[in-house]
Amino acid sequence: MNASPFTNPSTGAHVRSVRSDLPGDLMEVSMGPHHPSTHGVFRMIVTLDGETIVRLKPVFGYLHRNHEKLAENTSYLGSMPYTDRLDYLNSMTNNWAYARAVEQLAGIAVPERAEYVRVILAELTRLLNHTCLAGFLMQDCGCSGTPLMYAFREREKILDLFESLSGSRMMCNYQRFGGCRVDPSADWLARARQLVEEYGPFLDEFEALLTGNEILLARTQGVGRLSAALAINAGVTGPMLRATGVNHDLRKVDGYGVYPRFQFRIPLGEHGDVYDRYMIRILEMRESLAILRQAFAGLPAGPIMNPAAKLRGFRPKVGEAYGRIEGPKGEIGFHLVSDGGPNPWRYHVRAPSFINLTILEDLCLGHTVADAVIILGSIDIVLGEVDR
Amino acid sequence: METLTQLRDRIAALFPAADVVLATNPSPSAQHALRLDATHARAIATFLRDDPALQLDQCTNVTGIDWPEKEVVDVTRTTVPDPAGGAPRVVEEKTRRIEPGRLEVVYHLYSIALSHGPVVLRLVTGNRTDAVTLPSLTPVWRSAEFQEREVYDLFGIVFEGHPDLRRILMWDGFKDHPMRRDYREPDDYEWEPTPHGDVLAKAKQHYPAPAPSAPSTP
Amino acid sequence: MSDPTPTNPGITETERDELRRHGILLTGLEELYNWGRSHSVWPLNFGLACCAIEMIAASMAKFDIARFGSEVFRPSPRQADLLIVSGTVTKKMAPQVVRLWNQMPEPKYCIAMGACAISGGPFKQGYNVLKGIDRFIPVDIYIPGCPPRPEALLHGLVQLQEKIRNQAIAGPDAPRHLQAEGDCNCPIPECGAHDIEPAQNGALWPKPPELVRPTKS
Amino acid sequence: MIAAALTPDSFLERLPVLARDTVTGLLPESWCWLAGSLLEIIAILAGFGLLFAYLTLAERKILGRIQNRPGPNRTGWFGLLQPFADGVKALTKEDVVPAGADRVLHFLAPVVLVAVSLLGFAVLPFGRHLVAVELDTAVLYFFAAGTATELAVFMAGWASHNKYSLLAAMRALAQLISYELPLLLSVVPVVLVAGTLSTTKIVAAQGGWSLGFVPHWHVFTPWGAAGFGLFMVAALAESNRSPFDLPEAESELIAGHLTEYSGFKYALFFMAEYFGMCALSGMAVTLFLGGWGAPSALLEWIPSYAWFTAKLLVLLLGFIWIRATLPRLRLDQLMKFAWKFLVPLTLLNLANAAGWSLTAGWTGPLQLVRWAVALSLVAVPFVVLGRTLSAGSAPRTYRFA
Repeated sequence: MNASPFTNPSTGAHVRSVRSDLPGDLMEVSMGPHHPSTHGVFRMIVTLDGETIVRLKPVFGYLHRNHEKLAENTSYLGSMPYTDRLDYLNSMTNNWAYARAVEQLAGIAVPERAEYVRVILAELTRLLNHTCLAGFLMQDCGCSGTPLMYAFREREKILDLFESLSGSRMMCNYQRFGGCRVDPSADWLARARQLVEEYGPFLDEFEALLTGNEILLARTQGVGRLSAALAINAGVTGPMLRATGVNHDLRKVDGYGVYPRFQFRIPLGEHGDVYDRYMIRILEMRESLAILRQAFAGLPAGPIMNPAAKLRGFRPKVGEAYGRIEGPKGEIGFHLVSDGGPNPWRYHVRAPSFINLTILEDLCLGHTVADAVIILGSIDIVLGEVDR
Repeated sequence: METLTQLRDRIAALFPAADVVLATNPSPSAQHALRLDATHARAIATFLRDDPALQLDQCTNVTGIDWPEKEVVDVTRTTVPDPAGGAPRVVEEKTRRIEPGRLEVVYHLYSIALSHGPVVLRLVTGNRTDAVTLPSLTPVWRSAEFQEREVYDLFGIVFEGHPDLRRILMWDGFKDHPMRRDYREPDDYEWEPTPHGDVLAKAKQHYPAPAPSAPSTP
Repeated sequence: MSDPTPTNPGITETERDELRRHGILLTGLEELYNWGRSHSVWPLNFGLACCAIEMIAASMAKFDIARFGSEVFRPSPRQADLLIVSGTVTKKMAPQVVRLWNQMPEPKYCIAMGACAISGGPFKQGYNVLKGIDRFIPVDIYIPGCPPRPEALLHGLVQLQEKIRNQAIAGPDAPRHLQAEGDCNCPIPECGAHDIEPAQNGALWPKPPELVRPTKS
Repeated sequence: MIAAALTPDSFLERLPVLARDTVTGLLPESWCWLAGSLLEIIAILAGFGLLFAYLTLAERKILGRIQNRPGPNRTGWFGLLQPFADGVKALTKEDVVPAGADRVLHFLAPVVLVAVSLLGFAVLPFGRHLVAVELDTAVLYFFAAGTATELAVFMAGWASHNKYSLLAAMRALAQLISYELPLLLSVVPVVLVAGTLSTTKIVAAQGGWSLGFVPHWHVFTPWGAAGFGLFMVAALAESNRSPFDLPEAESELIAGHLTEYSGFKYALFFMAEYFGMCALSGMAVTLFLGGWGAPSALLEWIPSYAWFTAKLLVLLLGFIWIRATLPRLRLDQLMKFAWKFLVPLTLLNLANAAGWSLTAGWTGPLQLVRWAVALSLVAVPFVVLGRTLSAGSAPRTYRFA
């Protein structure tokens, strides 16, 4: 590439020349922060041999909006709306993870009805997230929007439910320490039940459109293989870990909330490639539907908030807690350190997408640019959570 | 799983030179921690990962915590018998001391193989200015790679043995460590008409107090 | 007192409307130009944060921005007309946003979508958060909300179309790119040791005067 | 009277020719040829220009319908003025040339692309009397002209001084080399059977009906159907349409070779893509679908150019439909598909066509044998090669814990 136009940038063009320390005819391409397939403002500096990736360095921080610093300057309750904006597709599970961490820190009990409602909302969120992910992944594969449109059609239905419950489509700010903010009405529950009944046929339609597609199989199978050992060591969690065959789901392992009362299965992959990650999510959605049906059936009456829980002027005792739940993207955890004051002394988010990105380079090496895009898509990142 | 005290004793037996302290957590979560010294931290971490009874194969979470220098008041209560023969008096003696500032890294370990956890590890730096080097646990758990970079970026803790210790969230030319408690953010904050709490405090810092002769606006 | 800007002596607005009702279209260059560019506003396929999801939702089946001819989300700034700043602009990202703006060819428009893009929003107190993208690039439409609903974005788009339609292409109110000494490029800030430098584009965002705090007397 | 007006050579049929002759008749004899050619050029430019405008709208509308949404409907009645708004916008948009770009090539690339993709229309018989240039080697000319389009894409990619564009240019060249071969080879059987390279003669060879309602179109023979399918797949790749739109691959290379093009230059690229699509579809109609011929003798009274247009639109709809449905291939898979699947199939199809024309005289039960052999020569390689190509990838079953 010595005669390429990039070796002699005599003008002020923004194209950087081929780096001198790269051997042979390598080209360095900066994908992002503005790129259609980096799911926001993520950036990868990719070194290419032809179209094969020989080095890939992710660059973070383009959406680093100081979530933790802000949380340390505001009250415990004041951070709840900020958690909505971490992984802005799944505000309900973020809320729950944070509420759970605070409940562990201060030892607050949660009424049974609230635990059921949390499960219902978390599983709806999982449906929402996995549906959107499947749509975005197909978009990355080069579909002209059709699967994404179908996915968002379903997303809107779930968002309508969230909106009628919490008042906001995306930023629900619904969970509280020791319960939930409002009690879902019987009408709401009936609508949610109907949505769950209609979701199965939608999944069938979606799968009929995509799962057996020859091009999709060729594009995703064998691409971005991840071994179980590396996945565990690199802290990979969620569907991505289960796609490698590791049976690890916090809903079973920790058995938090009322999850031990429900019958559901954990789908496991064996190749750990993009197709497995896609299929594990599709199968998980079907299991979520099963959980939702059981949760609707078993929802008890009772208070939605623990009356002893204090929200305003809440000052937990000195100590710390790490609370985690199984979010749609993996283990989402909050590490809180209290010094006895009204604000947390330290507030840290264990963001699943951020840590799942650790092995991005390992997955992409030897693949082409086109593969890197779908590998990134299959990891399922949301930049609000990666950069916080 | 064995209790943390048993684990501490086992580590102390295996690494006699190591200084392992059990840091208790008074909150209801009761997630107690082991405070390791920097020199043996990586060896102990490797042991924790490979020991067949523990198999802490997943390092889930890595956090930094900043503890700036602070004044603590120790209250010692002594019971002084009343010379007059009455009930003994309790005398409170207050001593002030300066607790030196330090930076702390917290690792949360879990075992996927055996489904137990968390075991919390803590590493503490000497101070907040020059002795901020700690051993990196990235060679033991790959998951610490980005998280230690983040701690380095935001707190300024230097991890020795980290394969690629660069800033991760802030840009490369940035000089400060913004998650430290004494970080002063840039002055680009304009006054808002409805100040409350912190906003008001900042406005007071940024804009001069009205001169005595200036007519006050309603 | 005569009107300093004489109206077109040929035909009045009411006469034109009357003719239009009878099926006769009278149009001038200005109207054609504004009609064309207002009905073909192609946004840049550029998402920053939470609002980007709502921007995507606006282009999806339920809301369908395509009805207004704007579903052509171009990934390259060279073909885009509209920069929707959809989300928090961090200081690390600000130079890239300004660069994207500069890379877009004129006529171009900017929508600041959401509280963060307008002023920093809930993250305003963050050390790495830009307090409003209008410190660096000229914004045509502000859409409040956190995040704004897709309907709000559509409303913003319709407002933008109206703004374009009513723009005179000559005179002092002419769009930026049609003015003789108009400079369409904004200086790109750089990431410095403690902050981005400069902290604002002085031509667009004059540093507010030193305010005197009102006191309770 | 009515019957006379509706014969194959009716007034309606000859209307375009008559219009041309009326105009040229006003001019001196020596100017006739020049004026006639000019008129044809104008007609093609205007016709396909308008078709381009409404194809973009149709694509947006049809994509919208497939995706459960209305599509553009606010500009004019039912959004019918949308393409013109886009046109006005594109014409008046600032033209940006990157600082490091090769200015001459950057300008030339879209111009060359449009010019070259227009050349193909010259030899397409749009109707019984409607062909701009009567060439004996029309098919050869068509593909020679078409090859140059990828060269223009390469020019654009190189001149843009952008890494994404360069990658797109490399992809475009690889695609050109891979797909030119199956495209040409899928045409050779037609030439072989028809015995001519002239497009008008190929259309004429497909005239007539069996049993009065089965037209003698090539697509109704085993080799013709296979050839048509292969040709359309290769045509998708040649016109850089999904799922072979690798040079433009939006999700990977921003906009590929178009990344640095703005305003009208970008519109020219867009136009060229649609022209290429139209030209290749027109060629497919000519070669396999009987050109301007009516599908039944009873429908012959409808002018031939209407039939051509109808068939063309059906094929274009296919292009749009495929775009709305399929994901994109990867570059190596694209080439594997071309070399390991399309090329062998086209070669076998050539042999098949040769056998078909050798056994033209067989009648009676032999006719059945002829059909059986030809069909198996199409189906068996298709299944075998397809199985080999997709070996190792199949839907999986999963275990649960």
